[in-house]
Amino acid sequence: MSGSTIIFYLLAALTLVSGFLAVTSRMIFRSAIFLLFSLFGIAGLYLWLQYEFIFAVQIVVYVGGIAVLIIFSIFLTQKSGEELPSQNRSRRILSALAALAGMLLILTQIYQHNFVGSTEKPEEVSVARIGSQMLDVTDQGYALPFEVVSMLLLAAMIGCIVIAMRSSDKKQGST
Amino acid sequence: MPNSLYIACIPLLPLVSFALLGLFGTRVFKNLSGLLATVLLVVSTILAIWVAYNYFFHFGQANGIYQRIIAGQVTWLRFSSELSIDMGLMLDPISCMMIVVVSFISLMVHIYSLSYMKGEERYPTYYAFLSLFTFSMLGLVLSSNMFQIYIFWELVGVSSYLLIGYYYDRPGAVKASQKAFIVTRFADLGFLIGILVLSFYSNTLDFNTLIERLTNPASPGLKTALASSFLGISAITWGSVLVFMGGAGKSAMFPLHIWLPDAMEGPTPVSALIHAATMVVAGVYLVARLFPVFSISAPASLDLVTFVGVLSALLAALIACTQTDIKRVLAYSTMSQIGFMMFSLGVARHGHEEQLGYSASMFHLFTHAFFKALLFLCAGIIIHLVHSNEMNDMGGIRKNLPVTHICFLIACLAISGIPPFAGFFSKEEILQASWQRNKVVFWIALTTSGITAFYMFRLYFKIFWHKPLGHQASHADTAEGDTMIRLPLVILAIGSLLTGFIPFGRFVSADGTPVHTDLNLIFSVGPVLVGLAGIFLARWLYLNKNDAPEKIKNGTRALYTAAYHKFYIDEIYVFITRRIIFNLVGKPAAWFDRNVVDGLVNTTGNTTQIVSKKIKGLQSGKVQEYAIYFLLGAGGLALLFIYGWK
Amino acid sequence: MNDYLVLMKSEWLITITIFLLLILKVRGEMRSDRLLSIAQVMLLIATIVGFLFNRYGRLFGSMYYTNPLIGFQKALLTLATYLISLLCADWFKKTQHLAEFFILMLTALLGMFLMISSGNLLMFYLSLELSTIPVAALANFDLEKRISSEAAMKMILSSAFSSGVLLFGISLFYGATGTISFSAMSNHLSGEPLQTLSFIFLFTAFAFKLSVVPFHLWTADVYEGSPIAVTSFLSVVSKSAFAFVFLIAIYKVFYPLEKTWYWLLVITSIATMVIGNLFAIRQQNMKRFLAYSSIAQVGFVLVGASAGMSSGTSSVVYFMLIYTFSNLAAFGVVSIISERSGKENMTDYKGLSRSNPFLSWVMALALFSLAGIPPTAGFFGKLFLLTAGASRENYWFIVIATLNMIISLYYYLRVVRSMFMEKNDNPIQSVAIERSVYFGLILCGVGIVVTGLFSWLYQYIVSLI
Amino acid sequence: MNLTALLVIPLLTALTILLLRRHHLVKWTALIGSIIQCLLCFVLVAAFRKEQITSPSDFMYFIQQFDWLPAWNISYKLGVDGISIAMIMLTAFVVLAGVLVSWNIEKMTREFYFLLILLSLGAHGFFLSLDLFMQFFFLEIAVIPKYLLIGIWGSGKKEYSANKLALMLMGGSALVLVGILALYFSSPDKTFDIVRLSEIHFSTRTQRIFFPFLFVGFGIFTALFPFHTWVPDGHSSAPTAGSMFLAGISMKLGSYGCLRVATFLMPEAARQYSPTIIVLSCIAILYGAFATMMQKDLKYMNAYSSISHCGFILLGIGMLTRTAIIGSVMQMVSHGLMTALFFAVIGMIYDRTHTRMINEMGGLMKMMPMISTAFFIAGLCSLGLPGLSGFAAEITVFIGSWQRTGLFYRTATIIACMSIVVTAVYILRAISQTLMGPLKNPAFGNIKDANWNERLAAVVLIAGIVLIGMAPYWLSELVRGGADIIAGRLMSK
Amino acid sequence: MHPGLNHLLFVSTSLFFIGVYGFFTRRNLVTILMSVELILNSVNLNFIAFNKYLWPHRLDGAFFTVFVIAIAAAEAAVAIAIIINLYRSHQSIDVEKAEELKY
Repeated sequence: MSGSTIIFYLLAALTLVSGFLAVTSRMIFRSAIFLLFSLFGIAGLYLWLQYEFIFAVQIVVYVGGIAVLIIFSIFLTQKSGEELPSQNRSRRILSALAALAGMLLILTQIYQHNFVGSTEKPEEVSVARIGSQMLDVTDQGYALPFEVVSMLLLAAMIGCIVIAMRSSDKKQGST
Repeated sequence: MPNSLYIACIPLLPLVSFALLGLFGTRVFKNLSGLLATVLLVVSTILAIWVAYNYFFHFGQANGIYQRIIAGQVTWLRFSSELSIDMGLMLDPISCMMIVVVSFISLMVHIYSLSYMKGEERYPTYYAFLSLFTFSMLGLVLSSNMFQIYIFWELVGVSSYLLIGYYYDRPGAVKASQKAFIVTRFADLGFLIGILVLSFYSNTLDFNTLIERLTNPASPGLKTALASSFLGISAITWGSVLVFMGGAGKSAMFPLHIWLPDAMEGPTPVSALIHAATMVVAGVYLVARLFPVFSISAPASLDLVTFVGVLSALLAALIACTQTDIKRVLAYSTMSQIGFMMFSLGVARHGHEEQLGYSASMFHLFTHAFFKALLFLCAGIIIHLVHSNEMNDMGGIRKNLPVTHICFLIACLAISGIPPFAGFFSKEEILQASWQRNKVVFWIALTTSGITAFYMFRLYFKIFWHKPLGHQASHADTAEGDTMIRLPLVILAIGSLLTGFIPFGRFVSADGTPVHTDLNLIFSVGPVLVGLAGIFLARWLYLNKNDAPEKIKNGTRALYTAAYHKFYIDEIYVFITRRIIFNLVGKPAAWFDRNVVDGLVNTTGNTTQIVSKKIKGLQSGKVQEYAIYFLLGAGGLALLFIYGWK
Repeated sequence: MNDYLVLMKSEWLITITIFLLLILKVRGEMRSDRLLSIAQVMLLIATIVGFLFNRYGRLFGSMYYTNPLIGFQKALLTLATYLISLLCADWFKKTQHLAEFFILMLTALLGMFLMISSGNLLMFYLSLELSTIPVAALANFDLEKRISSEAAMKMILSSAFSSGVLLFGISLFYGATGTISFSAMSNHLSGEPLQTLSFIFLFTAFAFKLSVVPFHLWTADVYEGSPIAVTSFLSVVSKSAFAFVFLIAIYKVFYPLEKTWYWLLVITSIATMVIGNLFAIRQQNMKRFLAYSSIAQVGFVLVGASAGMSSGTSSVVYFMLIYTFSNLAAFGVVSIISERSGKENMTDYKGLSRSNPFLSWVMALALFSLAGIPPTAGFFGKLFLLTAGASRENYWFIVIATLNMIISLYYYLRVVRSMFMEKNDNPIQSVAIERSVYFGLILCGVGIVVTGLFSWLYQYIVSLI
Repeated sequence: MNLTALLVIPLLTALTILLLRRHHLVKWTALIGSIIQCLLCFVLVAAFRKEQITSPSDFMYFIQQFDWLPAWNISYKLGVDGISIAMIMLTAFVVLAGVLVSWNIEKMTREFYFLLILLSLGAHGFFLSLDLFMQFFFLEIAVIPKYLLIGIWGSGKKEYSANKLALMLMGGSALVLVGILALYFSSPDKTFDIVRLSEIHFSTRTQRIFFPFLFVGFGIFTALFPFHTWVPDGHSSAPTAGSMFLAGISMKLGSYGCLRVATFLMPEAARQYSPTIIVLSCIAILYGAFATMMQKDLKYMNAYSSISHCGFILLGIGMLTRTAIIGSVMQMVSHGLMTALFFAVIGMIYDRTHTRMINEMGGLMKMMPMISTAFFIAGLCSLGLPGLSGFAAEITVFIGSWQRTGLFYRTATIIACMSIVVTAVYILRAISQTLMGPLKNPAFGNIKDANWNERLAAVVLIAGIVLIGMAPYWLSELVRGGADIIAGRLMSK
Repeated sequence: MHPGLNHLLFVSTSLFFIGVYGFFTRRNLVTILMSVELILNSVNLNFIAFNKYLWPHRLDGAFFTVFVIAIAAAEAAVAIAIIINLYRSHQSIDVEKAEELKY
């Protein structure tokens, strides 16, 4: 068993276990931390697969951005230390069964499938290459998606501003 | 041969008067309505007599045989190249005889009504309906086509309905009119199906062709008709019997007679015209019209005719003895007399030797029209005087109504078959014909004619003698009115006296050849004696008030009660209609429709609603459940398509 | 370079509008009705331009492609948005965030444009999100209403879940075929189980957006809670766009899986019609009612879509056009009534024909069109869907569809009945109708009547295919 | 003769009505429009007769065709034969009478007349069109106005009735639609054209499966048992003109469809299903009649009697013989006129007495002889009195039915014949209880007879009834050509 | 055994369903959002794995991942804004408290 194998299993275990804890923990803050670990685990897997750029993006956007956002919102909406109310048992069992069944179905299909990869020469994964492809408009270029995402981020920003920053002069509360 | 236009005018003139009076009667003509109708009818009558005269004496015969002549024909409705309803005018001995009778009696009634109905609110309407009836009846007798006769048959029925219900605000009249129509309609159902049967095998509706095809043993139609049978009876017999059913309904034969007594709710002149002289004999006429088919191809049906005729004659006579409403007595007597005509037809057969019954029947029809119309018109006068139909309210009014009295007596003698009055001759022939063919029929007929004499004179004595005039009318009263009323009486009385001497058999017979009717004096003795016996019995019982009738009544309690209640036939009908048709068919049908059929429709709707309510939980408002359904849906579809859909 | 201008003209116009509004907003103090009219004018221009100069073309290395039909569809979407901007004027004038609203709505519209033009799964996914996330934000624009935020929450969570499933499906496709480009992918499709599985995952995303049972559950809640302009947008524009993409997907990309998608369509279409109808029957809230009715309508769309390329596309596009007019007219009336009287319940509509005959007749017309009653265009729309569906000669399917038409007629008539036949002690007062709303309603009404009777429109669509 | 004119007139009338504001203008427009339409129909008959002489054996006359939706092979195709001309005449008459009868409508007059004329447009279009799609279009056009007419201007439990009617009729047309689509896709060149379709022999299987769709679908319009329950409720709740239209024309749409589409295009299946049709129509005839007997409401009575009478139509179609088909068409016309008259009269009575319950009336003849006469005529026509149209039609059906030999068919015919007695029972009962007898309610003592408009309406319808009744020849000859072709196709294979 | 594609797919699938399970069972909206993030991450892992092991000749998978991450950020931002707004009106971010819209 090589070192790389061990690292893989460790990373996989980290991802899955902390992911599982993230969705089951009764303490919301802990949940968030487990999520962070899980995201780290994923990032680690990217690195293990030698996709350094993706690893970087994962760390920056997820760990640096989303997780912080989540934690921030937890602070906004929750008194820390409070236990989360638990879902009723039948729902939990049903959900677990549904999830397991789904997993079984997909895994069966995946394992039964005979994946045939390409035999062409692998493309090198360098940041420079990714960068130039990102802004290219030719066959391998991703300029359009890039613009789409930027529009989306703009829209999301505007939306967030309107929704979250409700003008303070209005009376708060429900109608 | 006269121009067919003239012949067509005979029925069309009354139609014109109907149209004029119907559309403008109440506005324009008002009291002149009667006059208008009468004048037009006079023309019609003259034409009818003229045509009949010409037919019998000039153009009717070919080689000594009276022919069926089609004087004109228009296609009215075509079904297929063969089958069509053609409105035509057919002249033959019986139709010529009938147009005379109908137009003449109708004219009498028209004249009589001029003053009798004066002052009635719906005077124009009355004449309009009367004209409609006259038109229909004339059309009926002139029909050249099976369906044409059916059409006029129905029209006659409806005009009878309208006239019976003339006093529409009297519940009794309304009921009676309804009953008359429905009962005859029921009979017409048979007639209609009979037409369908006969026309199917003969593939024609034209009388001439139909009779030709259904009597000629070589024709393919007759062969199939004889060969195909239902319930063991050949199709042609079925057809004939069903047609006869129609005739029996209109002619008030047992058991379809129940409408006739009730029909007396109509104005009395109407009863005279429709329910005594003309319409009710349409059934006899119908059988006579199809006589060759009946007798040659379906002799069994003639036996039925005989049976029904005899039974009706006897039953009606018995019932008549017990009734106290004078119009009802007359109605039953009509029924009885038509029974005579019917069985007389029934005992006849096509062919030279045996067709006496046919001529006799027609003869009786002819004479009966006169004296029965006369009786009714007299009854009308009597009723006007007494303001009641009840025999018991009358008595001793011969002084008040001298003319009526004489006329009534003449008519009674005629109907009783006392020579030399008209009834004697025709009834004599009938008895002779039945004697020749069937002794049982003869004996029953003889008895019945005795009973006839009895109840007629019972009527006569109770009205004109019996007891002094009651408080209803004083001696000075006379309701005989003006000449317009008396004139028809006198004319009809003369008719009742003289028509018997017409050598009827010479003109009217089944196959067109003259029938020799020797008046067999020896044979006549019996019937006349029986008639006289009846008269004397009536005189003994009713000339003066005594308690003999009561005794007899008590002595024959059961028979009397049964006869008094018309042998409970009405009750049976009521039972069938109310209990069975209404309660067991109509109500369940209506219920079934509202509850089951409609219920099913509503249930479909309600079920949808209920299901909709039941599944509302699917949309629980919980977004996580939505996601669960989402995943299950996706997974389910995936499973289905991966594993289940090879 | 010219290609980029002409082929993407609709996108450009919308983008320009977005930025114009953004700039105006940032510069401040412009009155909202001025903003609204600017938006309306821009949309009108975009609509008109959208119908012109449509031709074939590919850009960005086949990530973007367009053809006359796609151009036409974009124009229709713009038209629908334009109509919304007219019809919901009452609500727009009340909101403080008009510019933001339009920015988000137009962004979503832009997303839809890109989506129907997308040439690979990445573009498809991105533009799908572009057309969804802003709408989720929009759903919350009735900031004071509890149900508005609930609706937004339900929408964003559901769509996040749905896009998770979609992404999983895409990733499996990618794994199985090695490409995300549509044109390349269809060569690799062989109907292996994994492909079926991933196709079904992909299908759920469409199903979710189109509110196909059982992926429809968010629809009614979101429709009811959102501002009416958003509801209209979701139920008309979004649905129309997704239906169109769906057609492209199944006919052009997943054609090799025809047997799968045909039966998938049959099953889900029946489920959709039945469930949509059964739920619609018992609704009281007009928006919710229209939500279910639009679910049921989607069932019919699927009937048409099951036909296959030519008749399927033409009948669905045609139907969506008619549906746009009809549904927007209905929503327009609901919007006016709800803004002016605050009433959204069907029972409140009793006796409406007395106080507001014009609105009632427009509503009736719209509902008849939705129910497929001639001479309204809905009749033709629905009939062509059914005819197209019947071309497979799978008649029991058509029988079920027609039976569902009857159920749907029942509940549409329910509204008509309360407007015209029932009495009300406390009827809705006569409401004043703004000019733009009036214009919008007339436009819809004319659309409802004319689109069907004049056949050239349908012929035109056919000619585009 | 340009058949489009027959569609343009109602369309123009309807649009004009929509633009007018003043009530009396609306009424007069409607009246003038329907009179023009009526006159146009006479012109059509004249032109048809002339055309028939020059080319006696054509299938359709005055054919007009434009492409409408080439993508689906849908064309605007009009054409007439005797049968459709008869139906068009009927429509024109009934609509004219309906416009006259509704003269006193106060509530939403404009909308009322608009819908009424729209209905007539639908009916005319249905009878004129030779393209199944177009026919279906017009068939459906005629449904919703009925719903609104009943629901808005009706009485009683109108909402329920209107709903039921609309749903059941739409159900019927849904079935029709499936049948039409099946025909379309089974035809080799994918056509909706009736003329083209009639030249095609569909496979036995197709016919067997889809004939019921078409027949039952159209049958629902014609009150085919057991799909008739919309009839009593719908008719009784509708306003007078609505009932007239429903019973007079709308039910004929169905029977015409049964004949022209179902039976004609799928002759083999028609032969196969003939016994079923006959059984159902016999049930309708007798059962309808018996149910009628028990009704207490005049409108219900007439509605049930319509079920019974329409049974004759279906019986005639089911018997498949030429004469029966002629009879069936004649019955369509006759029943249309007669029942319209009946409903008109019932409406007039209701306007005056404010009741439709038979047992609450009595002796009305004294107060309103004119209306009573119309009532009498309608009743007598209903029970098949010779001289009025009902007789000729029923007799033709009977004769035609009798031409089918075999015990089963014979029995069916006899059963159908039996209804003439039952009909007499309930008609006479109604007449006697409402018009005759002593005046029951003194409040009715001072009601007035018919107005000019009512009188005119009655006269129009009575004229039709009497005309056909007196001279049925022209009607039977008018439809003979069309019936010949249909029957020929039924007999051919 | 050296970990290969199947191992990675196992990890991603498991993570996906862990996320799904969380989505189904958590009541707190923020935690539901966290589950969504897990789901998206699992998908990203799929893309990368496929790209690496099967289709290394092009970077489609990697790019997809990048864009998904970006979308996830935007989605999370909007979701959190909505959640905050919901919190304002409901005083809670329990999903079961926001069930007014139903049936």
